[in-house]
Amino acid sequence: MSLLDVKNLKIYYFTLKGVVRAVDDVSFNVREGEVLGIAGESGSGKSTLGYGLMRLVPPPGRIVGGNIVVSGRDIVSMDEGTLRREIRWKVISMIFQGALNALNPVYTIGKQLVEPIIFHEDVSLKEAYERAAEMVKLVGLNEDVLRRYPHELSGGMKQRVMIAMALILRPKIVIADEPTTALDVVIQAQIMNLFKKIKKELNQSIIFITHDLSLIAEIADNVAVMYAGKIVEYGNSDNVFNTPKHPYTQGLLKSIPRLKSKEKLSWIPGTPPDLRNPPVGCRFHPRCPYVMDVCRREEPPIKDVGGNHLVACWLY
Amino acid sequence: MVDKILIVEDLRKYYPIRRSLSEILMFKRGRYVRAVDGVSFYVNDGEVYCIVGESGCGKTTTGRLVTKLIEPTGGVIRYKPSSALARINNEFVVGGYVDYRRLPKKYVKLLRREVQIIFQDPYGSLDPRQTIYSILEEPLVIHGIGNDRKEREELIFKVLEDVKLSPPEEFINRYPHMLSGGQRQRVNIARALILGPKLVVADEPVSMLDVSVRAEILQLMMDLKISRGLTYVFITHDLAVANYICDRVAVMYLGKIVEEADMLKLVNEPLHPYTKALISAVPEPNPSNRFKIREVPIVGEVPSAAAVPPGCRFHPRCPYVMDVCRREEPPIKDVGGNHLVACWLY
Amino acid sequence: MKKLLRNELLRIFLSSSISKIGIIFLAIMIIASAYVVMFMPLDFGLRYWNNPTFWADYPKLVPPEWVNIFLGNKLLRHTILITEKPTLSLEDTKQYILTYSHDTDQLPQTIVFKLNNITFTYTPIIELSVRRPDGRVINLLVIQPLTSGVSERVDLSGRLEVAVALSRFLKDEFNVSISATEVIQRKLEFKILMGTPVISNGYVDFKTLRGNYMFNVFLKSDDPTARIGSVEVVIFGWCYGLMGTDHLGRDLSQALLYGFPVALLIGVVTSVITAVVGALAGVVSGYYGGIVDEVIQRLCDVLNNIPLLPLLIFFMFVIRMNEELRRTVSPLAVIIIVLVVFSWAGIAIIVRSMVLSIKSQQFIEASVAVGASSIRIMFKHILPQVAPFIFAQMMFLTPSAILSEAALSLLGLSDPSIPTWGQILESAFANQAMYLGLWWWIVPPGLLIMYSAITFVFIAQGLEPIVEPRLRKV
Amino acid sequence: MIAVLYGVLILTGVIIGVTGLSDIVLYNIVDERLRIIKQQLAIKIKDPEQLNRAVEELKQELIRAYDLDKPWYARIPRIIYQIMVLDLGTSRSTLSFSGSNKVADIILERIPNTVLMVTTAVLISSLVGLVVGLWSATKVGSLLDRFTSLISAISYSLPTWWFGMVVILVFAYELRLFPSGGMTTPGLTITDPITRFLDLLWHLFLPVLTLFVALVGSWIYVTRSIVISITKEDFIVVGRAKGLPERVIRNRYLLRNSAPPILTNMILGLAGSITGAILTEAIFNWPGMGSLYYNAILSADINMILALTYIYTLVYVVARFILEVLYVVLDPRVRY
Repeated sequence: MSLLDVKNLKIYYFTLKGVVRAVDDVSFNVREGEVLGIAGESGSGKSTLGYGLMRLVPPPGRIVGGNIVVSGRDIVSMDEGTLRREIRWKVISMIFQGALNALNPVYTIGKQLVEPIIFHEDVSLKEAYERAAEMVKLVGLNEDVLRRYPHELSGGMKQRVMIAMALILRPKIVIADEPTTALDVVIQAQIMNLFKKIKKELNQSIIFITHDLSLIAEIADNVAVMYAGKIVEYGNSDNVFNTPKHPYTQGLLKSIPRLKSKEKLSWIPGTPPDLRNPPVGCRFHPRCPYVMDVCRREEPPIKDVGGNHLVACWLY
Repeated sequence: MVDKILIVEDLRKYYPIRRSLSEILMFKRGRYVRAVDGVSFYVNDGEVYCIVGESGCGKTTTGRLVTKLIEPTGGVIRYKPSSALARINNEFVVGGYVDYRRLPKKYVKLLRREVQIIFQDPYGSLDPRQTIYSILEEPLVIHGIGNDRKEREELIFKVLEDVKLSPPEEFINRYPHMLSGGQRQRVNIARALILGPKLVVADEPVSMLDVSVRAEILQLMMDLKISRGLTYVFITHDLAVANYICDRVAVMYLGKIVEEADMLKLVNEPLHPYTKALISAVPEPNPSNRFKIREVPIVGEVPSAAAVPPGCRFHPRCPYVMDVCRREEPPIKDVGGNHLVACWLY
Repeated sequence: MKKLLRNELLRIFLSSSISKIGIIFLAIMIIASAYVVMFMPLDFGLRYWNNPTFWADYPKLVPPEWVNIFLGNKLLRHTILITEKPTLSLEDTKQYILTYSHDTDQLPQTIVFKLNNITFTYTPIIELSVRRPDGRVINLLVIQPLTSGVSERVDLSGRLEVAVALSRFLKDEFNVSISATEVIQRKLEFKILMGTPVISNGYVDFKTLRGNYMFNVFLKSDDPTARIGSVEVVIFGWCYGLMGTDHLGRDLSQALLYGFPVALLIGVVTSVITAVVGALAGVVSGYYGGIVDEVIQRLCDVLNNIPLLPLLIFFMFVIRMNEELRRTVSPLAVIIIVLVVFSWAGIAIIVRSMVLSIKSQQFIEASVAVGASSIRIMFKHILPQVAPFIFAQMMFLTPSAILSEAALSLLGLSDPSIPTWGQILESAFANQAMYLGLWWWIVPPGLLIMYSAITFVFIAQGLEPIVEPRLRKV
Repeated sequence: MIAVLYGVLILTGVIIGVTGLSDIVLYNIVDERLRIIKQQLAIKIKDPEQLNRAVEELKQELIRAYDLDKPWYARIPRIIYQIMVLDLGTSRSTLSFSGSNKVADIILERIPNTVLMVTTAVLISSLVGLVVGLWSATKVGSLLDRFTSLISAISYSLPTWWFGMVVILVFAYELRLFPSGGMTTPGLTITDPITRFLDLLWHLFLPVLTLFVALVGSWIYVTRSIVISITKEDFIVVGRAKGLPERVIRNRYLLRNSAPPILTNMILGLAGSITGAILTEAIFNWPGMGSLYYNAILSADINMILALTYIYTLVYVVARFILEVLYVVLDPRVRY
């Protein structure tokens, strides 16, 4: 049974210079205990999608269509109060990219960890602190960080705190938006290990958003590849990584430098489109090596090529 | 035997930390951030020498020192000039090398024509208020290259073609914010190359770019290296990127080189525990990885360069730490085949 | 292309209505100032404003004429009747008749006869009389000018001969006796002259007589050369002009208008100099760092920790105390200099911090790497980045300069030879206008100070999205 | 901070010296002392010529004692010393309420009055500014927000003292609701403290209203921009994502993080208002330092002007000092 069902989600930014279709008609779902990786380069709309799932798209952005159904309830049409009380952090929580600034600088870590418990559950402060201590230990930190201020922690520790905070209410789904981008490679590996541990031990559903396909391969069961506001390929990790179908996914995978091989790298020529007026037809067609006439005219529908492997491309 | 184009010996750069009033009153000694703390290496003519390390290890400072953007606290940098500099044959060109310390200020400009730098940030490295044309014209104007606008325009067009921003007419009048990240990085490269340098320091030139254009820029740099006979000092935090472009690689940790070897050798037979950790931490696009935990043998995080641990500076995180590591700093040692390592294990 | 970028900023600037209003306000200020520069004498202050005789024929302390719109024409208008040629010219008498129609119950403050440039060979006799609407004639007084070429100014109020004539008129025509001294003491001149007595409960009251009054001047002489250059009768009303008058009868509208270029000058000159000094100091301090930075920053600290107003007062006072300085330096210049000296530090501190962050950006380093000189980097790369901020600061400095000058004026420490809005308020305050309800003396100058200040505040607010891109509407 | 204080002092000393003011002041002191001595001597020495000679001798002695025979820069240390020990000379024009003509006595007596008026106004206006600024910062671009920025623009451009005159015109002259000036009703002899207090409040109303209107705009503006800059911080989004009620976001996230810069402004505002209220005090004839300053200027009372300029500067510098201390308390990031 799927925990999260996103259907035809559209998130547009209404700027003075025109409408930016940051997320345009995106559908996917996440099952219990599953990790969905959302991959995309800068400007593909992946972060907007992450904020959209919490209904926290910053203005002038707005969800203009579609549904986000979490355990049977659509949060797009939900009123703000219910959403706040019953969904946010309780059912969906989020780990933010800029862990450096995501913590309130004037309160101790403990206070901030306890805060959601106090506001969402009827628990005594002592019990809340006990739970916070437990969670802090789970993410590999010493209990005494509870008494410290954010500026006293290193980047890696702050990210662990953020993860602990996201898990503190044991939500059904955690969205992790580029959780390791600002970190060094050794710390990144440690954090990735932590994610694996959480996934395994807590059977936690995670939506892992990143530009780095290698990281997605490290953790995700399913992958959605986004390009210019749309999901162009979606399927099981093994399928997507081993037999990529969409020319964009193929190009992307071939462009990743690897440590253990000296195979020649390739790249995708051209630049991503301006989402204020995306190209007609398939949005990838100006950069596609297999471009056909139909690609310039019509948008390809998303199609199952077997084994729940979906591709939006006229080649299939 | 290839010539060494750059020789660096015991290079040090310390930044004083501003003491607070109470510290001054308590007569505490001034402290320093030891950004680069005794680094020695050389670069062969025509090779790509990589410096790899995590943030704060001093790799960027080393790059700045080599380009003479900042002055070292101590140590020697010697560069083998090719043209104009070599012709001024007096006390500061000794044995065919220019010693940075002895180079008079008025000749620094000549050095700039030969040693250039490509910056990391494709957004911050171009003046947002200048067109591509004026950005590329600036070096020419400063060095008095080209007699008139037409001549300079030809040079600018040529370099834009070289970095594959064509047709150039389409780009010269644009502002940086009208270009994509990859295009900006090409402008960045073009600016470094327009003066015809021999040695180019590339400071993380692809780390802020999208994956799909990274390879393209790397390839461009390799092509330019051949067509223009360049030597690169390539600074990166990403071993996988280094793997594609480097001939020799040095791993830096807290201001020191801990290991240096040919690229292939370093990846396949890393010796220093830190290098091993770095290599094991690199993620790979292999979905079967999701079922296993990556063994990263080291713990904790890099300490601040203002409080370098005594002895081997890596010892607090090292899984093989011994007593000697806590006491004494390991010397850098050749273990054979130009493979240098600074560790008491060897 | 460069134009495009500029247009972009202009578009952002003009996208807010507040900046549009600011621009319109500024345009009005500039037009008013241009009018003054072109059509008013530049030495207006010395030649007219501070010269009481120039304002002798203006009513004192009266509100503007337009208040009649709200009061239903209750207030008597100030009227000047004038003639140059005699109406009737007989052999031995030249008669000048000036007709005045009085249609309110209010009596004038006073009536003044002005006989300008009386020329003669033998001394003539000049008789002044009034013919009232009811046909009664009052012979007011007789003058014999002493020398040829003099002008006579006869104020009917408080003049004994007139009082005597009025007292007699009252006795003769209405059989009411009020002595001449009492007429003067009780200021009954115009009640008698322009009214009919009504007696009720033993008290004498007067009812104003409406209709045409004829003011007659008879020049009696058989000397054919005797003549009066011009005859004027000034009926001092109870309202005047667009903005009313002050205690000296000065037409406030003129000084208010004259204040526009002065305010603009003080504001703009101060802010431009301050911005230039502050920007240069900030850029140099931030770019070079080291000892230069340390010195400039410590100086800024000191200057920034000194409250402006007391020091301004102090300095102006020093100038006033020192005879030599007072003669050589214009107080206005001192105000500007002191404002500059104590305001540049604020700009320098912020510009410095901006320069520090710009300096750390890679494109500056890139310029160094290609061999650019410090001067080139400062002027070509750094200054253009901080320019919009400096401009916005200039806009904020302008009103504070205008307000500071006004404050000093109130303390009487400004330049008296150049009338400003602040000085109008100073004389209003000194003459206790607010306790006397003389609102037209207080409200307009203050509103204009506020107007000129708010013009620049609006422009500064409109500039905010350009300076602080985070506030920009996307 | 201490260095700044010294800097200000030295600067004042130099200004006083170079403009010749110190000569005037010191000669005043010398003349004053000579007058007293002459009176005393006149009792003993009857011969006028001898008396004059004695006085002249004394005068030379005093001139030497006050270093008046030396150039001004030699005297700066002395001037600074005098200022530091509050040996500020005597006033020509004013007496203290208790009859002293010592400048220090007069000023010390007036300080509480100024502080009473200014702190009341600053407290009220900062409170209102805080609430309105916070409110409009959470609704950027709304009608209310635009209205408040208009209000703050007007308030910024308003000459305070002029507004005081208008307020007197309206409330004291037209409506006759409040007294036009002063601090107490003259001739009020009732010693009942409640009546006295109400009388004080009645007199306080107009000046405080004036200062309030002049100050509140910048309060709104400053609060608004501080809060807006904090609204853009990541941790606010995190707070929202955590599903915390808006009230909690506002109080614990926005307000708490805005507190240090807002407090900075509050203290500086207080110091600034004390100096800025000079003209307001003059307009309302409030017996504080401001009207003292005004009268001193009108009567060219040099000692008084010097002393008051110094005191005003001191207030400002001390406020800055307090601020640095307070900042450490409020912001955990600056605690080392």
